[in-house]
Amino acid sequence: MTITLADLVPLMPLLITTLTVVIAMIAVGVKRHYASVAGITIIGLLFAAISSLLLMPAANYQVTPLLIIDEYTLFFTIITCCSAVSIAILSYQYLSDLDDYKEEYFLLLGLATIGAIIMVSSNHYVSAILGIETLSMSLYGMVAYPSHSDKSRRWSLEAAVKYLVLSAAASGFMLFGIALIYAQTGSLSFSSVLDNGGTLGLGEDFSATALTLLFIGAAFKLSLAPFHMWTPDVYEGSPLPATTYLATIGKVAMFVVLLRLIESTNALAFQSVFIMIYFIAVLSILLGNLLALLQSNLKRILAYSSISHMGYLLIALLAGFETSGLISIEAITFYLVAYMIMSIGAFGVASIVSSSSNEFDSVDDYTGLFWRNPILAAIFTGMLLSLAGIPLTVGFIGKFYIFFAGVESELWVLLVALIIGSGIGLYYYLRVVYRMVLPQEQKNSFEFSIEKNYSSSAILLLLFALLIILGVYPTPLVSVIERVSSYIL
Amino acid sequence: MILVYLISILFVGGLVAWLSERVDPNYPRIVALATVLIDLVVMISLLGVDPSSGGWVASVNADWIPRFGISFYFAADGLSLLLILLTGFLGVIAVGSAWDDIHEKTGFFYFNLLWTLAGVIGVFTALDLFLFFFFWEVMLIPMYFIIAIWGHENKNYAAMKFFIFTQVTGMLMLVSIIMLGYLHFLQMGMFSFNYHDLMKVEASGTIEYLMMLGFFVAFTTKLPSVPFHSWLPDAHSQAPTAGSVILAGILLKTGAYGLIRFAVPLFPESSLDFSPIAMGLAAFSILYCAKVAFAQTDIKRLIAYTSVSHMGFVTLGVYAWNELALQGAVMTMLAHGLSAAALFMLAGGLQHRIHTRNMQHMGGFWGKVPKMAVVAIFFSVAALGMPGLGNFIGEFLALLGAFQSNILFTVIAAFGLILASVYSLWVIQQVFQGEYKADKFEDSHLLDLNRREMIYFGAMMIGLIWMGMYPQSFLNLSEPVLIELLNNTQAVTAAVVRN
Amino acid sequence: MQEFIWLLPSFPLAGFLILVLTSGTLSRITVAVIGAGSIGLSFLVASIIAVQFLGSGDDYYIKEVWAWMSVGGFSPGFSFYLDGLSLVMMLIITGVGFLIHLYATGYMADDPSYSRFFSYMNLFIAAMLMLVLGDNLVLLYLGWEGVGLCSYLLIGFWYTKPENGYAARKAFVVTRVGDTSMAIGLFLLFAQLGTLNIQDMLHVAEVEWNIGSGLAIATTMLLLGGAVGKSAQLPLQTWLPDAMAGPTPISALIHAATMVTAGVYLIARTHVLFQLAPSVQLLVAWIGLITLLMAGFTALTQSDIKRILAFSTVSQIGYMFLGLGVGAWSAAIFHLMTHAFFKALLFLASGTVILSMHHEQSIFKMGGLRKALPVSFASFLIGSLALTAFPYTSGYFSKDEILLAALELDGPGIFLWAGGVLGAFFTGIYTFRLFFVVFFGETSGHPPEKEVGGWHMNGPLIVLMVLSIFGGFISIPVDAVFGHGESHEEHHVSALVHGFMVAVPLLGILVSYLCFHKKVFSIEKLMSYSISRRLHKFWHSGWGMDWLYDRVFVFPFLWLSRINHADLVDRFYGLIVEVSKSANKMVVKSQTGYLRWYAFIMALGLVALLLLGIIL
Amino acid sequence: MSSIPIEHGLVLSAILFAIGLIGVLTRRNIVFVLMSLEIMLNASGLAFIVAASRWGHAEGQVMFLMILTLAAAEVAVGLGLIIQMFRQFKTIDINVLSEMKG
Repeated sequence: MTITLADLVPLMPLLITTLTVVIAMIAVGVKRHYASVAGITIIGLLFAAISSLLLMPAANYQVTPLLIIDEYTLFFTIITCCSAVSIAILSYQYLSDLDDYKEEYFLLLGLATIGAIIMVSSNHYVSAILGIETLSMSLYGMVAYPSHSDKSRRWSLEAAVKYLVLSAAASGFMLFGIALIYAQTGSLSFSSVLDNGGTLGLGEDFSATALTLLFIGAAFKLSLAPFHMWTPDVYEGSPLPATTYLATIGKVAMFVVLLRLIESTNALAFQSVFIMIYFIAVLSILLGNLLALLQSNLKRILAYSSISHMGYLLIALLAGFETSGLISIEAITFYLVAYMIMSIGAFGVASIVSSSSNEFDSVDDYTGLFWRNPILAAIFTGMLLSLAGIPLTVGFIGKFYIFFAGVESELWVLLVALIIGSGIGLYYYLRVVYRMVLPQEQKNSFEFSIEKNYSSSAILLLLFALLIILGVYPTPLVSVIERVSSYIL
Repeated sequence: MILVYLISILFVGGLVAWLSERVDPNYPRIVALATVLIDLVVMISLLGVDPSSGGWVASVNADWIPRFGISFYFAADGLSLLLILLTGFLGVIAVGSAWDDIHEKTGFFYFNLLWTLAGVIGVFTALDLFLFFFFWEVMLIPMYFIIAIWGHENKNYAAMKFFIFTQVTGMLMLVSIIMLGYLHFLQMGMFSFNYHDLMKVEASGTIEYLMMLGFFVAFTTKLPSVPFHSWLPDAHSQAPTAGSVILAGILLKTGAYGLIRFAVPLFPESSLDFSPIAMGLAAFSILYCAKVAFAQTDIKRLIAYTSVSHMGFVTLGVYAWNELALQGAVMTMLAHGLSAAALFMLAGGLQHRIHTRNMQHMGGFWGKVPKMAVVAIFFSVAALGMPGLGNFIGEFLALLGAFQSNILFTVIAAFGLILASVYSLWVIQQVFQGEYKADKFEDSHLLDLNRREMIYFGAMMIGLIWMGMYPQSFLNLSEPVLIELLNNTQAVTAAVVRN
Repeated sequence: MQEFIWLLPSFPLAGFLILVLTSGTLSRITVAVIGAGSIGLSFLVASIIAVQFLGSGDDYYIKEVWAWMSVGGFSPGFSFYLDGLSLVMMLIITGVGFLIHLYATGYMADDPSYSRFFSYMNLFIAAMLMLVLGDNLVLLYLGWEGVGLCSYLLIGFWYTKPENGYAARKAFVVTRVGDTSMAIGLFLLFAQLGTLNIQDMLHVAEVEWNIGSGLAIATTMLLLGGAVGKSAQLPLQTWLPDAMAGPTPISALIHAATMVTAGVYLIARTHVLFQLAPSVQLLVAWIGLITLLMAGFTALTQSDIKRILAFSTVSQIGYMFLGLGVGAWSAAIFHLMTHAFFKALLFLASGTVILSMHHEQSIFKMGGLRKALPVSFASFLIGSLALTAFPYTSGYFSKDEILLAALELDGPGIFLWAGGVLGAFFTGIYTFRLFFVVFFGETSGHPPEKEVGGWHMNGPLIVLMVLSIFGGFISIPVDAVFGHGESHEEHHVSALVHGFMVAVPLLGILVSYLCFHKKVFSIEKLMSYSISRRLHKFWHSGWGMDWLYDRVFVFPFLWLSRINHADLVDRFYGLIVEVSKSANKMVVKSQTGYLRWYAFIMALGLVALLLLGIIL
Repeated sequence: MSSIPIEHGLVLSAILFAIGLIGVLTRRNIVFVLMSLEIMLNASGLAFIVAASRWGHAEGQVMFLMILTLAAAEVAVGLGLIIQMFRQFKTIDINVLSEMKG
């Protein structure tokens, strides 16, 4: 298995990203100049996105056994890079008043993106682990990234330690699972069929156990109950842009890996695995929403809600097994995109008003925002309603997809859980909205003006526009997704 | 295209109203009034259009989300037209009632008002079930804001309750809708949410029954009917007057409309099986809410409960499913739209004047505000079903028709007429008769209705008298539609009856 | 001219609208002219139409003004039906109505809300005319409810007194109970006969139903419910006495002359149905009889001049029901007319008395007024004589016919007759008790210096006096209506019976003369026995009907409302909220913040899932 | 030569893994926690080796090398954090890191 030159072409996005990081690093080495480093990273990522866009038409290359570069991969490469860009822009303004060593942050961000790209393009355990770990490693750094206010410094440290220890343990689970699978099948590619006992009769249970371990690892990264405990603390502790990255790209990339894994190894054929995921889905939906119910810290609310959103996604995942057909994969894909948009948006609003020295992550800080800054409030409201799955927003279409997949496969229990969960969800989303429309009260709250940071506002407006447009007329995205999803099967 | 214009005029008008606030806080209301008036004119112009095949006028059909066969399909028939006109009319009334009532954040208020109206019109004209559901939810958000921002002491709770009730039950309907679409896929080999296509879908008994329940729950929550009614009193007592007008006058009617247009025609068989339960529920909610209404001291809560009680006649009429009863239901929707809106405006007017909704603090206002008293008596008398006024026609026809399909529940429901007189007269007694308790509140602002208010009330009175004295002009509009619906379901129901 | 019949209700309606829209800005004289004038006009039109109709000699005349609605075979028109019966009714309503309006212009002269009063009155006349002229039951129901509304408004006319409001609500709600039963009757009729047009309905019924069929019984029972509600017969009679809270002209117009007789009209109108259900028809007779006796007893014990008259009204309507019950349709209507005359007379006269006594209503505070109030005295004398069926007064003829008809009915007829005669005896007593106590005896308290009046108050009294005396010689043209199924040849009964029937009321008068004028038997002594005191109390309370209804209906309803003030259903949703909140508190505890705890949970999850894997 | 049956190898690695896990759960000293993590990772590494020897592939060995580097990286970052932590809290007891909860 040698890499020919031809193989390099599909790897363009990955290579460009890597190159970007290297250049950025050299740039730092040459001269610390915040803007330029950030600029290099952003432009590089944009190039990566564009290159994958160019590669996209009818792309379907298996580059070495490790990486599959098909339209689906490239689609998510684009999504990843764009999200990374927007997060980078948000971070730029967030970190700008940090006086020392703020450039490296962008290196980490770039590295993390590399990991994400590898993940979305992996159909082999080795590449998967490689990507996951690259992503996590850089995230440790981002989570622990030094910031000014004493409180947040200690908290980011705590968050980092928790994340590191637990995620390392999770990787341990995953690796052990993979090892068992390898022992079973003698191949490390996803497509290796599991249930042939090989010549030695390690039976069904063995494979099931292996998959369980593997899935637990994934479940941790996706913060699915009961492996969700770290989520709120890490979200709360880490700097907002890091949280954003963790919550969006980290999750989405992981879910793509899981999707490929489940689809290519017919893992759900194992009844026990199926039921396990079933349980985890119901548990995540209900627990996530319940935990958020009376929460007053914005980051924690979003953390808990992300738990339930991952639960919603599992519904589609299970549906994909029940009924052959693209709907469920499209549902997952669409929902991931929607989730990306609305989470970045929601976190973005928080980080645009915050800075590394002072974060406004309590719901009270947003009291009366609607009358202080209607546009920002409108954007925030839009994001929250979208998370709640209300029409006019992309979140509703996503919900519709999930519902459709669920109905198609007659997963009634899950649908009931979904409805109850969304019902509870409404309560805490609307609570935040209500705070914003309350009469304004001038307490230690932030001053915000678009003039201060055009770039971030532009990103937010862009996201808002996407939120609404795709919510009202999703057809373009739908058709793209319909096309790329066909590559998964 | 007219229908699209209708909706977009409101959407745009809303935005303009919001922006115009920056110029002058008095502009929004003018913009809003202009917008609704224009809309009303356009609506009336629709009456001139002669219906194409199947009695549908101004139908628009474009692909929206082809992946699911979802299309952007609007059309209006007589029934929709009646309700659109009601919407437009009450839209004007609502703007008027807000005219002096809303002072802060006027721009955003009228934005929400107009967007709610837009959503409602969408609901009344959407013939693609996805589109229908889309608007069904869209109209909630602005309404939520209206209650949550301009509401009274307990607004957060009320708004939240309103939103969650309708949303959660709405999701049940969504599941049913998707079921229908998927069944259509299984049977016809393609996705479609087109009303006419889904009519053709066959479903096995249980599945159909469950889907029907999904619709029923969603609609009876909006209607509302016991046991899904308890959001209404809170919403009404907390909402600003204009909000109550929209809520009672129009939003509740979307539920009734849904029952007539979707719940029964899509699932005729199971609806037939279900009709005794539905009618029983209706009868119960008529009596129960009439009784609870009598027990209230908060005048807005009281009126809210009475509207639940009155909407019971609609449910009764719909599930009797014969022409008389359906016409009755439709007339009740229209007449109650006016009378309830007017009563809420009166209650709001009182609250605006004396800053309390507690009837125990009122009394003997007749001497102080004779005009208001006369208006109040007129509308409460209308509400208790005085012949010659719209409500009578509606309730009488509904009962007359219902009697032919279920005697027992009709008779029970008829007792609602007695209770209606009990609570209506009780309100009059409490507020306008008896001796004047000036000590309970400061009455410096207790002035009689001004000219603007008189115009609005006068318009509504004329409307009610018209409905009561010559209902034919309304019945003619809805008749072909209902006949059509009846014919569509006739075969099935007949078959069921035979077995 | 007949095609202008729609003018009849239009005049009063116009008057109503003018008075409402001007809302008290007009001068009193203008209000008076509009208020009374509108009725005068319609009386004029009515009489012209009457002359023409009688001249034309056809049985009926139908005028459709416009088609009200037409839904799935249900098409009541806004159309008027004129025949002998409605002719009589419309003449009574407009004629007596006009007189009372005229009287009211004087009586209400110094009331602040003068124009409000007349607007209600006009509306009432309009509604009442719709009731009697409507050619279908829906239109009749419209008038039926309309008069109910006006009665409510007028009873509660002096709204500041809560008890007036209570009386008004009571009147409305109690009658509404009857109305509802009637409405259900309408539903049933339509469901069975497919039309609510009275004449068609009767024809179809005659063809389709055979005598005594269950449907006939059911429908007539339901209609009867409506009738007893409006006409204050058992078991719904309790509202009428309280209704006296309204101004006296109201009592005269609505609660004596016209509205309360609507029930009689309804039954007469649909008499064909009742003939198809003989059992129900007999029930009507018994209801009438019992009511008239109970009311008679009660009237004996009352001391409020208007309440006495109210109970006597109830009792007289009882006679009409008796007449209907025994099939003496025209006699009943005849009594309706004469009763309208003399009872209006009595009420108006009592109005004069009350006004002259400065709103004093207790008869025991009066006395010896015959000098001070000559007109009232004369009116009361004549009215009382007519009421007690003194020979050759109007009341004599009508009541006589009813009783004779009852006597001729074989089977229970004799009892009905006897009861009726007994009732006549009590009528004599209580009427003249009132008469003697008020106008004779020594002047108690301060006698009024002068009698209020003037031509517009005394004029109507005089006209009514004349009518009360000679009204009996009017023959009403209802034969065509009741042509069939009524024995109309001369009643041949022995002179003995006849003499007896004449004597009984006179005997009553004599008794009350002895008791209340000559004081031969002292009432005080009679009242000293506890039994008679308790009896007195019982009768005075109207046989405890109010007490009963309070216990059976009112209190339970209030109790229910009280316990369920805050909608029980809502509790359920409140519960859900509580549950989820406590659940949240519980699960949030799991987020301890301790890394090792988190790891532990992870491990636990691992083990659990592995076990799950093993088990499955 | 008689090879060791694969089950034995796997069981051994499983036991190691469990030990590591228990270590993570029980130790309060963060350094020991890191060490336990090492054990877990290496346990899975061992499992790979065993499997690889079963199949006679190189992939397993490669995987093990990758795990080694991975573990090294983890530790590197981890130790960095520990130093930070000691600066902040003057202790390496893991339980002090419990400010965020609820």
